[in-house]
Amino acid sequence: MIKEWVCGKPRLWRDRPTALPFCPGCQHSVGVRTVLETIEELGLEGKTIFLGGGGCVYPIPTMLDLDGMQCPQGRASSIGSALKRIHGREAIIIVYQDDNDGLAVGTEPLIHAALRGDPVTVIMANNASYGSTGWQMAPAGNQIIPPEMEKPNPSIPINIIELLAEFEGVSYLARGTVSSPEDFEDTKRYVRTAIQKQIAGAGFNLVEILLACPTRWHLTPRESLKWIREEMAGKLPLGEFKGGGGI
Amino acid sequence: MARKGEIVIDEGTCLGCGYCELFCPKECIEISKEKFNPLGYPLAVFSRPEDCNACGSCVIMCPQFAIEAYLLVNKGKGKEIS
Amino acid sequence: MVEIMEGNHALGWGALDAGCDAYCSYPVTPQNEVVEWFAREFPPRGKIFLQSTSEIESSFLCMGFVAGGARTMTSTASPGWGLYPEGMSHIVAAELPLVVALLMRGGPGQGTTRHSQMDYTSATSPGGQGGYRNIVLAPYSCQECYDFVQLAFYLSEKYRNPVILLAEPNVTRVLEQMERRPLTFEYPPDKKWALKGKARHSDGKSRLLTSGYGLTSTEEHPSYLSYLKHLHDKFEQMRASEVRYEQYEIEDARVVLVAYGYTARVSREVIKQARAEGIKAGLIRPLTLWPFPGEPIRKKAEEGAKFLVVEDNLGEIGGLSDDVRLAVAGRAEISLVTALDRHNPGEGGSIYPGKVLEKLKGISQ
Amino acid sequence: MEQKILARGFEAIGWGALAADCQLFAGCPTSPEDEIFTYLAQEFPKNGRHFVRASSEVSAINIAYGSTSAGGRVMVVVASAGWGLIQETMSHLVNAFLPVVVVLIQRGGPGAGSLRHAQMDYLPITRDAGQGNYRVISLAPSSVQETYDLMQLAFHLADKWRNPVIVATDTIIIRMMEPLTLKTIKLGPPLPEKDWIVKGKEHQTDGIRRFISSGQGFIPTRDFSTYLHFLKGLNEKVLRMRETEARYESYELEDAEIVLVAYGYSARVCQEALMMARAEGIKAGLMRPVTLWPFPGDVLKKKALKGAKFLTVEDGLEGLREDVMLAVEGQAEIEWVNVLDRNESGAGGAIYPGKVLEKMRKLLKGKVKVIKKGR
Repeated sequence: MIKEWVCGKPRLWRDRPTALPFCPGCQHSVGVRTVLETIEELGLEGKTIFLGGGGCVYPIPTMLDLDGMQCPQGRASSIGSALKRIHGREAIIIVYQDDNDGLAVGTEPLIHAALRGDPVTVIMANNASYGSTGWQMAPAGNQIIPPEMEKPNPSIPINIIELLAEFEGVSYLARGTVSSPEDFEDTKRYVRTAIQKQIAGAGFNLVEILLACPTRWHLTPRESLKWIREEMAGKLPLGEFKGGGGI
Repeated sequence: MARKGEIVIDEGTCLGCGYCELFCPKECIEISKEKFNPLGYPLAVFSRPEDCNACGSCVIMCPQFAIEAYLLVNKGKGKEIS
Repeated sequence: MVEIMEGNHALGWGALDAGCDAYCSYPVTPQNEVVEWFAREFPPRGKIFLQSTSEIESSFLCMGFVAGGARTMTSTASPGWGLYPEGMSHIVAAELPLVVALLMRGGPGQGTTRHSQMDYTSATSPGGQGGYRNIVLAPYSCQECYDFVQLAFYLSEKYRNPVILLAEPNVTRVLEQMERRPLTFEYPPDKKWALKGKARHSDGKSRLLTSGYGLTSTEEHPSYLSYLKHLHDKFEQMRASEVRYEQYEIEDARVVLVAYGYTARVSREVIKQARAEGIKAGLIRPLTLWPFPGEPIRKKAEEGAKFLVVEDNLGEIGGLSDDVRLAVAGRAEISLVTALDRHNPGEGGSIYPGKVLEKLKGISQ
Repeated sequence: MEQKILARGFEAIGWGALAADCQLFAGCPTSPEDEIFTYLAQEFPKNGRHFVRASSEVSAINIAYGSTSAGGRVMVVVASAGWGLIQETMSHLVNAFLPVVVVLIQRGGPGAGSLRHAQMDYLPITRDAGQGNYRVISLAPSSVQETYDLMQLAFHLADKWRNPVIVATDTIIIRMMEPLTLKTIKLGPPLPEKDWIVKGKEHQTDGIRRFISSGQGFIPTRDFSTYLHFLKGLNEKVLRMRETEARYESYELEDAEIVLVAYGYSARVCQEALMMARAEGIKAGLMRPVTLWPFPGDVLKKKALKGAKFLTVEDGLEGLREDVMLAVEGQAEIEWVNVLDRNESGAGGAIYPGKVLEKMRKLLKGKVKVIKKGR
């Protein structure tokens, strides 16, 4: 009998002696897996530049065997736009931002990268919280955060897909979750389409991934996934919203 | 003959979140009540290996990348076992 | 071949001759002519011109350009300069080269639309977090704008640290003769640290850039303290070997003027008039405002000369006068000609030779 | 009877702001100031005050600009990473003569730096970090009680001079827990009523419109007609602040042959080193600036003329040393303990009293390179 390897830790993820710096049940690493597997399948690892934002995603670039940068809070999409202009088709730019990073201080870079139509792929990992900074509420999570959090100044959660849908420079917008293997495959398909749009130079593309953050939501990992499907996906609907169905 | 699979869980990195137990279609994995890692998190255990067909659901849902899945085949380029 | 040109455009030609690949900035009076030059000249040459949405964005877009290995320049004026410190601090932290041209306008706040010399301190002892330093060059003519911008590109890549060109609009807007002769420098061979994609590096290994060395350790800087030691040594190295200054009629000078930019041109006129009236006056003009040329000033102080600092700002509360005070270290008397001595109260007021000569006579009795 | 509680540094900031009747807090969650954020989110709405979570430090300081124009006392809390974003509006606040209290929590720098303590922002705090020439009073607490007191002083000085005031604390001071006596301190004569605030013409007592501008000098305003008139007014205000608002604490300075100069938590390290030195018979003293600007340099000049030597202790690359050199004007030797003298190389390292004592011994024996050259 032969033991043949099927799947496991993504090849582009460097070995590390201890547990990842993420809380139990945090799905940031699952969101990154969708990106890493797609890059491996499309054979782009030699051309990819991975830009990580601030907050919980800050240590991710140090753990990848890809050219990468730990960008200042909220500025990853600006730095990505600039890198894309220098390297053009030679490089694939992936911006992996937490929603506290991309939708708070990072709104100006995000919106204007979309307005300019810079062909970069932004993965907006939305867990509705500030994560390592102290788990305050992030702009995408204000009203839809689990009920028992009293909210000093509730504001409408930013639906980034609606915000960017009208811009001409935006070629692809989709939102998925990783709260089940089927959702994982859907989201991976969205990420793949987004990267193919970037290869074709078709303009700015963004995939929002709704992720569990059990620690901030004060829910168990299981309840968090159920909560995403029932509550979060209710206010932030899933699917492809612009430029779906291939290039 | 049906696909025969096997998984290896790295106990140094598993934090017992329970996603693998939730999503294994054949309920082969269980969060143990006795085994804990040094930080005190309960560990996932490959409790019922007989039904595993290495579908990889547990692998892709594991946030700690702690699970490796293997297929048990008669020949092939994999590692020779007993 | 001698040409007639304004300093704003000389900055552009200098950047071009230094091999600048990318320019990104946000238009703000009085540096709009620099932006217009790059918008006109860079795209047809296949180089990158990008107008950003704010000065914060300019600094971080430039951080992206330099992270990719492009030779990059940005320019701004005082009101925009207040938004640069965060970006500058991150660029210094990630050890990336960048050239920043800063045209000074009356401040603080919205300030005026005309010249001043009020950003000396925020350029030489920077406003961003972390207590870092940048080399600051101060051109005072069209020719020097052309030469210094090329020197700035070289120094920024030699030390992997931003370099600031500090000038006033009444210097860079004046049409003057200049000669476009590119300068050559020994640039470091290649940018092994730049991000291009793993496969495009000679050794095929992936690169990581970060501006958080207290949170991340890399091969180059394994610990936070080794990183800070490296930064400290880099700044000391700049202090030791990058000081540049010029002296005019200094040997027998009893009264030494210290000035840069347009007030240095005013001071050169004052020296002529003073010597005609028998007063032995000289000028020390720092070309690098940081590292500051304290040595020649200390030497003249030990010879018993008096000092007159001519700077178009609130001289009492620091800037050039603080640096002169540090260099003189109590051994000589320092008087000031400041923005309060301008010839008219409007925004267009300037320090004129007559006023400086009057003060000079006062202290040389 | 005053209430005495056990409180942490960031709570003292909250209590101090409430004692000074602060009406609005604006901030954006950035480590390490997130605890203040969470604490004020509970306390301010409970006491009928505004708690505004801004999307970034830029919008936080501009929210403060707007709300101080309406007259209420206003505070903003920023950490070092984000400090660079508020400099433009700080300069605008100075031009418009608007009072705001900015609490800076210093952390390792530059850039994202580290999440731990440091004192690396001395120069941007004490000099004009934004555009144009100006100065801003900056207060440096070194205990929980002093944080509480200096918060009240900061609001008073901001309103008195119609200028921003910085309270420069750091990750250690805000996380320490110490006894805190809650009492509103008396801060001199009552301040004049703010007749310059904007609230709609009909609400103005004299019915005349009010106009706030950060382009004073560029356009004529009620207080200043031309640019030079404005510069004279600003210059005179800064010089009066410099003369009258310098504050410091001194410990055994009278017969000190070695004068330690340190602020914040480094000053507490020096107090320990002071005791060890005195035990060894070294005549050492400590000058702790409570106001970083205006820098209390005169007391150092007097000691320098009496032949004292100086040792600046600062958990940063450089900054405090420059002010000591300016104050002493070359009359004395200055040795230096900085972040590179920390006990271990991680971000959590610290300067220990033993190191300070070691440098004191070397300074006494004169085996030290004398810092004479410029910056």
